[in-house]
Amino acid sequence: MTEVSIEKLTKDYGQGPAVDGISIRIAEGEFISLLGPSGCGKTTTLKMIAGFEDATQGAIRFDGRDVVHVPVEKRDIGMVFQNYALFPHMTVEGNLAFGLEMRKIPKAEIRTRIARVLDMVQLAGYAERYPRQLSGGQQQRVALARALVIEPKILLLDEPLANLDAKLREEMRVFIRDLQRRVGITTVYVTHDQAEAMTMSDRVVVMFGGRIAQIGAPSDIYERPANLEVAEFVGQVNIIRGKVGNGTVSTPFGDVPAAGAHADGTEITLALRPEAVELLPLGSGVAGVPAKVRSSYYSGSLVDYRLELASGAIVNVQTFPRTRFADGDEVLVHAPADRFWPLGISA
Amino acid sequence: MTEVSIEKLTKDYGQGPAVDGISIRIAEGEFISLLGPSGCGKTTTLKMIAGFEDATQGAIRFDGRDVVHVPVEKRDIGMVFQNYALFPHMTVEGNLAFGLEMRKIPKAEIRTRIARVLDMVQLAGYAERYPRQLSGGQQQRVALARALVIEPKILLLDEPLANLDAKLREEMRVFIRDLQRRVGITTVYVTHDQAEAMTMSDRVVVMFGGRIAQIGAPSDIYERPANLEVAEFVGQVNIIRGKVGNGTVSTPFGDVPAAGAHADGTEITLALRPEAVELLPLGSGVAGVPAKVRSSYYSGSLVDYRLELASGAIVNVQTFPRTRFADGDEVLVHAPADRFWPLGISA
Amino acid sequence: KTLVVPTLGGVWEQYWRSTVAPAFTKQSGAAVTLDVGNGRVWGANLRAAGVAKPPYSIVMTNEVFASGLRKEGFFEKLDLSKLPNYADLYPLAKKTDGWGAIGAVSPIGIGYRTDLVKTKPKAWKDLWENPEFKGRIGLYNFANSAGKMELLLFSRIFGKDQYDVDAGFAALQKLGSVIQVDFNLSTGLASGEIVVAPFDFGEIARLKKQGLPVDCIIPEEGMIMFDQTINILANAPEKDLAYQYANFLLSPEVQAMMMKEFFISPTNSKVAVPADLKADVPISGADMDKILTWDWNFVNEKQGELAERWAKTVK
Amino acid sequence: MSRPFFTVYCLIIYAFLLAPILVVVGASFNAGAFLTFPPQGFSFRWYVVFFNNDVFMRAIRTSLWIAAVTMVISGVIGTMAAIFYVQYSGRLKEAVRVAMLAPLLLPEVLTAISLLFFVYSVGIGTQTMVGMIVGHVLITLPFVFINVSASMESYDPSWSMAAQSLGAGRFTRFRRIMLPLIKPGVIGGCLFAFIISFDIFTISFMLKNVGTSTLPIQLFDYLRTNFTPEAAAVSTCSIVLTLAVVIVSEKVLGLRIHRF
Amino acid sequence: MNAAAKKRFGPLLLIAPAAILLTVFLVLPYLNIVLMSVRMPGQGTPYGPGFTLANYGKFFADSFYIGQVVNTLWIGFVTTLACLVLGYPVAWQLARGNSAFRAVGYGLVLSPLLVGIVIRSYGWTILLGNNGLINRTLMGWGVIDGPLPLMYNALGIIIALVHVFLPFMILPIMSAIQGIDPSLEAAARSLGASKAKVFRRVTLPLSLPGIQAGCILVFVLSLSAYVTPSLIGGLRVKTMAVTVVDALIDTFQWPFGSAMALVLSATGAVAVVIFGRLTRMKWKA
Ligand SMILES: Nc1ncnc2c1ncn2[C@@H]1O[C@H](COP(=O)(O)OP(=O)(O)OP(=O)(O)O)[C@@H](O)[C@H]1O
Ligand SMILES: Nc1ncnc2c1ncn2[C@@H]1O[C@H](COP(=O)(O)OP(=O)(O)OP(=O)(O)O)[C@@H](O)[C@H]1O
Ligand SMILES: [Mg+2]
Ligand SMILES: [Mg+2]
Repeated sequence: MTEVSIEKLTKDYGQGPAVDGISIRIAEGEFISLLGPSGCGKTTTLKMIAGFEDATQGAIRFDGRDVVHVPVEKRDIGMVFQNYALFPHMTVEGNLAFGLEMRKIPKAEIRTRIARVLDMVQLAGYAERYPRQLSGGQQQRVALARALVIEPKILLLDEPLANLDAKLREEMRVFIRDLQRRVGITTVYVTHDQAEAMTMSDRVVVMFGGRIAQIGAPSDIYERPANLEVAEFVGQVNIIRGKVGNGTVSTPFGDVPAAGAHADGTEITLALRPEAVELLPLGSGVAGVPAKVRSSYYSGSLVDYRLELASGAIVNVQTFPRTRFADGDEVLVHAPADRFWPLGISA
Repeated sequence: MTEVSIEKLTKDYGQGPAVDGISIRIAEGEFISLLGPSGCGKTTTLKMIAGFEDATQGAIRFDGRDVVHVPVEKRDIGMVFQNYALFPHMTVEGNLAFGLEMRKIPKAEIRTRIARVLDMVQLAGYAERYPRQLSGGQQQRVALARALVIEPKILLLDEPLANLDAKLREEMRVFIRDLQRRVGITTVYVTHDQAEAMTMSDRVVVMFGGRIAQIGAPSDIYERPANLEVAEFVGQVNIIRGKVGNGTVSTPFGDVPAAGAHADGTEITLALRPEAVELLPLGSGVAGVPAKVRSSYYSGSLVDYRLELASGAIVNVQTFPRTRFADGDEVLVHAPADRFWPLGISA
Repeated sequence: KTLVVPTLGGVWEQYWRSTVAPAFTKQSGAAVTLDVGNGRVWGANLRAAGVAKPPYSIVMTNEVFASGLRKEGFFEKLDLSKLPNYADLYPLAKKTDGWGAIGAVSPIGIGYRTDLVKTKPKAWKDLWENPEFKGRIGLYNFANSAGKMELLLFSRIFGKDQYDVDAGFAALQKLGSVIQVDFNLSTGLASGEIVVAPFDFGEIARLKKQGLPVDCIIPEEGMIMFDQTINILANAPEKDLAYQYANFLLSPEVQAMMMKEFFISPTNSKVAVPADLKADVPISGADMDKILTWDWNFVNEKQGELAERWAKTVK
Repeated sequence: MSRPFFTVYCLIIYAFLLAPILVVVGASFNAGAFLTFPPQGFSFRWYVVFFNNDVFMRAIRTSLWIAAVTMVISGVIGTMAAIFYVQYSGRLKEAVRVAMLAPLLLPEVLTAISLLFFVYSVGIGTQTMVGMIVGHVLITLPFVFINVSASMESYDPSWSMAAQSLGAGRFTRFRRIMLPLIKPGVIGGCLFAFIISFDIFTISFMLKNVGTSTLPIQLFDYLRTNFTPEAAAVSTCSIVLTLAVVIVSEKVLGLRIHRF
Repeated sequence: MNAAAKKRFGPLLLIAPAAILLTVFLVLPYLNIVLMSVRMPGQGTPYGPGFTLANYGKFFADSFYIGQVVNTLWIGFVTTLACLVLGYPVAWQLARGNSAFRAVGYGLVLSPLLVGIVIRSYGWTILLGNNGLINRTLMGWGVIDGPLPLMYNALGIIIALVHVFLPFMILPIMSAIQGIDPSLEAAARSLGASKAKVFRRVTLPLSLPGIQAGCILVFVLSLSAYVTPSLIGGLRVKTMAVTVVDALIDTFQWPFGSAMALVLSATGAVAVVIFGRLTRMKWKA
């Protein structure tokens, strides 16, 4: 229920800017993810929004009002800290009750709300434990519950699911998203997990080295990354070289229509995601390029192959393990022309 | 270079067993992953192997020798703690040098080894920083580097990559695996990430509530899970009901050969992984069952669909987003008969 | 050979170190180890060590402490043949029947602030009668030997004799609140918290020299005194040296030296107080007989009871 | 509390801490012969007297030496005990604490007397400093114990575990990891031990060996009979000395740690 | 020693030196004192022949002594409380304030200990006496007619004790506050707690180990303080410690003095245990 707008925000801890002039406008009730490599300034950004760190430069506005002088506790935020920051001297229940007590919620309601949220994070029997008696993932869930139970106007989540397994993660995502939608909480979600950012967010902000590389809807980010760096960060990419001729680019995968006007003979690079490539057994009658399996990684639901084309180029391909190929197998690869996107002229 | 064998290991913190009689035999130089939901006893198991917690019952042997009375510092282990446990009063360099100094490595070599490992964890410029001046992911990498740089005989890693992004994670995995193979370190790796466990491990141990549910090679775990719980934990599963008749099971996807002898007319349940199902546009000429898209989640490289079959059954399907379907679209689904596995007789 | 010589600390040690000890060494050829302490410590040490193996050969302390230790058998009756100077002592210094010899006397009268008191005191009774003094009287507490003497003195003044302690306590009760001090009344007197108190003449002399407006009177009812009784341990490790040292202390030369340094009244009758010291050492010679003395056995035996009554009475 | 109010509050307390000391320091520069306040004129004469007084100088040397020895012994024993108390004492916690506090709970005089009897009964007597140093250690031990245990409570055992996993033995763990991280408590405890030992009167008085004397004893006796500003000068010097020690240790050792 | 024993008894080695020291030099010597406390009182000697419990009987039967116990405990309590209230903010400032001032502040905090007790009392007399600086100034301004009774009473004793015991409160609290992770305070604020609430609910409870240490130290020291009460109190205010010292070394009643001392110590120990129980930190292992 609060619009958060960040303008030219910069933070310097003394060794060069950790956050470097970022601007984002987060609409009321919007769910934004901050995605970026370790050390790119995600936590720092959250801390400035929360008010724990003063910005070196720039402004933060809630509903248009500059909040420089609004103390943290008046901002009505809920925050999950990357290191949890659970109160060691309070039980799980005490930790959860804290924010509610600050809001002067009646005792009885506190009790029911805690019971409900503990249920949601699957820690129903743990109310009386102290943080040191919990496992890492359990602590993280308490931290999450503590921020959510107060149903704040703004939610700042710093990798709140990093220590949970896929199943629990999935359930927590649904829980967070439901609550966020129901209450209409403006949310900034920091994660290192692209899939998580993609599935949960209205918009994704990709940051590198303290700057914003791209802001956009999840599919924009994945399918129309602003540059190679973003592309590589949100997924894997094959870099394919081709030569322009007759308005098409000839690549090892066949001809691809050239976007933009290039002089014939120009060498350009194209990008191709591994999962866009189809892998077929030799002689399956489909038009494909022959390749040889160099190595493969099995990860349960997916297999990653490293293939070598006749040209000697290496291509990564990701497929479901419906049909498996062994190292050294000869295969056919096929990539639809519309899955390539141009990166620029080769150096 | 050490064989670790665990026998009937139990740990009780006073509120019922956290680890409950587990036995594992880890070969020299083997890479084992502990996989299991939050709070299942992974950290506790590691701590017992390291020697930080005394087992309530059971024995731990290194190369056949009971190590109950071997103090931690004599066990030649390297450990990454879930909460990092970096020394707050030492710089990154100091943290990394510590273990090497304990091993009386000459100063000059310490310096080169630290430089090398810092390079590997991509923190080359951070040697002089204190832990409090690092981001969460950077701290985690220091913790990892600290354990690896000493090249111990046994490596115990407790979710060492939880706070890293996919790209870095990938690189770290390769780094860990390379070092582990090169030096031949017996490794126990705790993770909540199935894919990670699958790609890295020689064997995977799945734990639930302090007990071992299954031990096996990654593909065994994924493709021949010991029970539904394991199956659901290491990936997603569709539960399909079918009726036995004539040695086959008739399912909404068509007939599937029945494994084992069941009386005709018995209702049994089968499991099917979402990524095993193929999704095709209507009228693509392939034998498939018609279905309707109920909802879909886009996560960049993958799309998850919830489909409703004519029978009203719900099936989850995971595909690459090569062709996208909208909610409400009619599609065809096809699942090869050999991808089903039986779960038992329906209640 | 080395003699352990017990001494008080501070200026006393300083003087002993610089003057007395070297002089004795010169005379006897024996080395001296100075041991700083006071009656309480020496008493405790002797008792801890036992009668058979005392760490000292000679002890010089207040008669109160000495009489207790004497009764427990630590000291021997002085061998006067080894102590020629004993013969020259005033009778006051020989009151212990040859068991000890008083080596120094500091008579105690009434000290007061000349600037803060209009009517100067003449007698102990003035403490009760002069309203100017109310609440500003200093007294030694019972722990101090002077405190015990205060009680005995007041008992004598207001009752029959020193044994009539009921009268003494009644008088103390009537005195109202006083400022009790374990030692060092000078601080209170200097800061003006105390305007009148029992004071030894030597101390008043020192304060006066330091520029404080104070004076001292000899009360009509009589004076009390701090004494320093010399005792020889029965099982002294260096008995001969101890006698030599005792004799040295009692010699006219040393008595005169101490008089000049600390304004004590010399106990050796061969020492005359020079004119320039008369004001600071007002009591000497025959006047010393006027100093009141006490039956310490009575106090030592009833110590507990008297202390308790004192604690309950004096506020 | 608002910032300015808080600052003023703290300043008032510092003023309170300082008030009687300023009086003493002021008195030490008294030109007059008597310890009075306000002082009559300004001079260093009592400092000169003090520095030329070999009794005081000798006593100060003795006191410093004893305080240093006491600090080291108490520091080591008390720190070890505090570690035990916080990490291993389990259900005995309360009992261990009372036992460690016992030397303060029992009257110093009585401890002195009982120790005096003890040293004579075992034949040491007061021929050596053993008795006095033991007494000083007993009295200062609780201060080290209490201070170190207070900072041990916020020591995260996983730091020790990490060190252990890297191959550090007991002593190395203590020296390289724990000690630096509980430094404020150890330094505080040792400073207390030193200062208190320097100031102990009764125990020293009763148990000192024949022929030595400490500064408090000298001051005490000195003040019984002499009331010159020299005593204030002595005190002023010991304040200045200690302040110097504190400021140097802040520079060299750092009295604070940055954990977070 | 074999490995198994090492693991089990290793921790005990930590407490061994203290245990040995206390046993040999405190417990053993005190056996003598315990024995002494049941001896017959002596007549001009330290103790008489025979044994008796009368020394204890005398103590407990006399309201004079019981009153002193109450008085002593009361002074100890007030002193401790005052030290806590005055010391906490200073400790906080030393732990968290800017660094330029820290070393000086640290030195200032220690300064009361650096002045010998006698001199310090002299300083107080100058300030608090009837004729002292404060009273003279106030009278000079005409604020008061007669001197305020600041000395020679319990108030004076408490002022002087608080002064010299403040360091013992401040230092342990300071180390405890330094051990608090600031992100906990940040978390509390993110949950809507005002600075005051953060202090009350997070900082204060987490500094409890320091508070506990400081309070126990100050309380115990107040109980056994005797020089300050006797110098500043002008011996008008009776405290146990003063009476014990009197009995033991001044008036030489060893049996009764020992009995009183043991009662005083036991009282102190009980108070410490009760305080420890009341402030037990359940969240600690
Ligand atoms: N010190 C302790 N006291 C009591 N219970 C504890 C303690 N430590 C852990 N437990 C409990 O033991 C169980 C196992 O904990 P453990 O830390 O081994 O889990 P884990 O598998 O590492 O979980 P996660 O993935 O969340 O880190 C949990 O239920 C936890 O609550
Ligand atoms: N207190 C500090 N002092 C100095 N530098 C800091 C401090 N905190 C963070 N930094 C630096 O600022 C940069 C941004 O840190 P931040 O914590 O915002 O990263 P992050 O994006 O949250 O990373 P991660 O995913 O690893 O948690 C990092 O390079 C980090 O080293
Ligand atoms: Mg971060
Ligand atoms: Mg864990």
